[in-house]
Amino acid sequence: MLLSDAPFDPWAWLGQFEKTLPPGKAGACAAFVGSLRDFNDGEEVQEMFLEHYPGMTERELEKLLTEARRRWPLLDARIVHRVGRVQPGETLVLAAAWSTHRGPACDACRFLIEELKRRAPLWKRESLSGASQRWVSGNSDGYAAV
Amino acid sequence: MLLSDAPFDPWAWLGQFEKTLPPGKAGACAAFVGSLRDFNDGEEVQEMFLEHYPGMTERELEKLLTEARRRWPLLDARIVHRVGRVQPGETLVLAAAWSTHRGPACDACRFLIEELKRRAPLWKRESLSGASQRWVSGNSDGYAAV
Amino acid sequence: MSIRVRYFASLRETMGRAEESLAAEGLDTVAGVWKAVNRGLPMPANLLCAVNMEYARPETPVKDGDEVGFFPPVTGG
Amino acid sequence: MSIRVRYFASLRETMGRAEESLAAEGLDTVAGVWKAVNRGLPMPANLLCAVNMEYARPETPVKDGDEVGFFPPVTGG
Repeated sequence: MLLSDAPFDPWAWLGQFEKTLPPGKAGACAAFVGSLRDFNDGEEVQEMFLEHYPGMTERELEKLLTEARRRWPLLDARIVHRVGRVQPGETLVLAAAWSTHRGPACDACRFLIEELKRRAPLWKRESLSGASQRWVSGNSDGYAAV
Repeated sequence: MLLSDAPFDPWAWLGQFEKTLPPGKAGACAAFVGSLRDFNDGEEVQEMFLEHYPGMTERELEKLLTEARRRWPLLDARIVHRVGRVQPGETLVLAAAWSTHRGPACDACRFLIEELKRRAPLWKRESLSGASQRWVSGNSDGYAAV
Repeated sequence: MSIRVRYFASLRETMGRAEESLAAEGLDTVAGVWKAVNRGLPMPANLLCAVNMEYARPETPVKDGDEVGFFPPVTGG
Repeated sequence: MSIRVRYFASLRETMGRAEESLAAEGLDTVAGVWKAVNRGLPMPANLLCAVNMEYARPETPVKDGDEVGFFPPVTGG
């Protein structure tokens, strides 16, 4: 689990991270990357501020990873989430799961992103054109609803 | 759709490919990477040969991508598959889907990998220790069974 | 000692402050803490809360030295 | 003209050849092509087939100039 207040390249991060896994063991990796769009609900988004609860956010993300590792036979699972000011096109979140087979990898990755959206204390505020701002509402009903 | 007879780095490929997409439009990317394990069904795998049906394999993979784009609102979808001789640890397949939202991206990516395994004319032959070889059997019941 | 109360996101803006400290006397639950800083009003139904950085409920007990967080539905990911 | 018949993977090894060419006379379906190269035996139930690189069935018609492919269940991905 990592919170990053600077932009990061999710694909470069995955490439680097995989070098730390034992080669030839993980037959499957499923990854999800969420990025900031430059439009939302019909409005142009100029910037986003991602607020979090320092301490609790990390704890909740670690809990999700622990739960995923308990629920599926994973070789590893990771989450990287941006916090602070984010520009359109930048990565907001990366979730990834490695397993021997594709089923657990895909299911665990989906679990991580759905439950992260349901549980992790993070809040998005969009800066729209004309200096107006709005807090984003609505998120996910969790993995059970998928 | 791309068939590669040389090793490729799936994360570097995704990073490069995303540069060709319009920035700030795809809020979600789901990716699956399958790699050759150095063990299977209790046996050590020393090498794999991936046979395909030149012409038909490409056609079937393109059909899968067309079907995914028709079924979900995707910004793009790609498949890269290795053919020929593959060493343990190397990537066998990459499937990825980009969309505005995570639901279509995740569902389409899962569809691509499951249906690829069910339909694409590709066959794996494992080289085990002691110069013995075996054709892999069994694969996927398709996306509908997930 | 006392109870540290923290607010996040739109609630932080509505409250006009990110945190405050309350004397713990007479406060036994999360809902009680909320009432103490909101002129006796009950907690809104969709408001989330945490005690010592663990998700809690209005009836979760609080004690001297605890940290209580209040925040709107989360929107990360 | 004639019909080009191709074999893949374990079937290619079993047949001992990757492809062959058959005179089209008397061949009207995929199953007929199979019988013509296998001493009249029916197609195994789990064998897959294609005509001109499109998935086909034993009863799919074939004609002069077609390519017919036979192969075991696929195992890519």
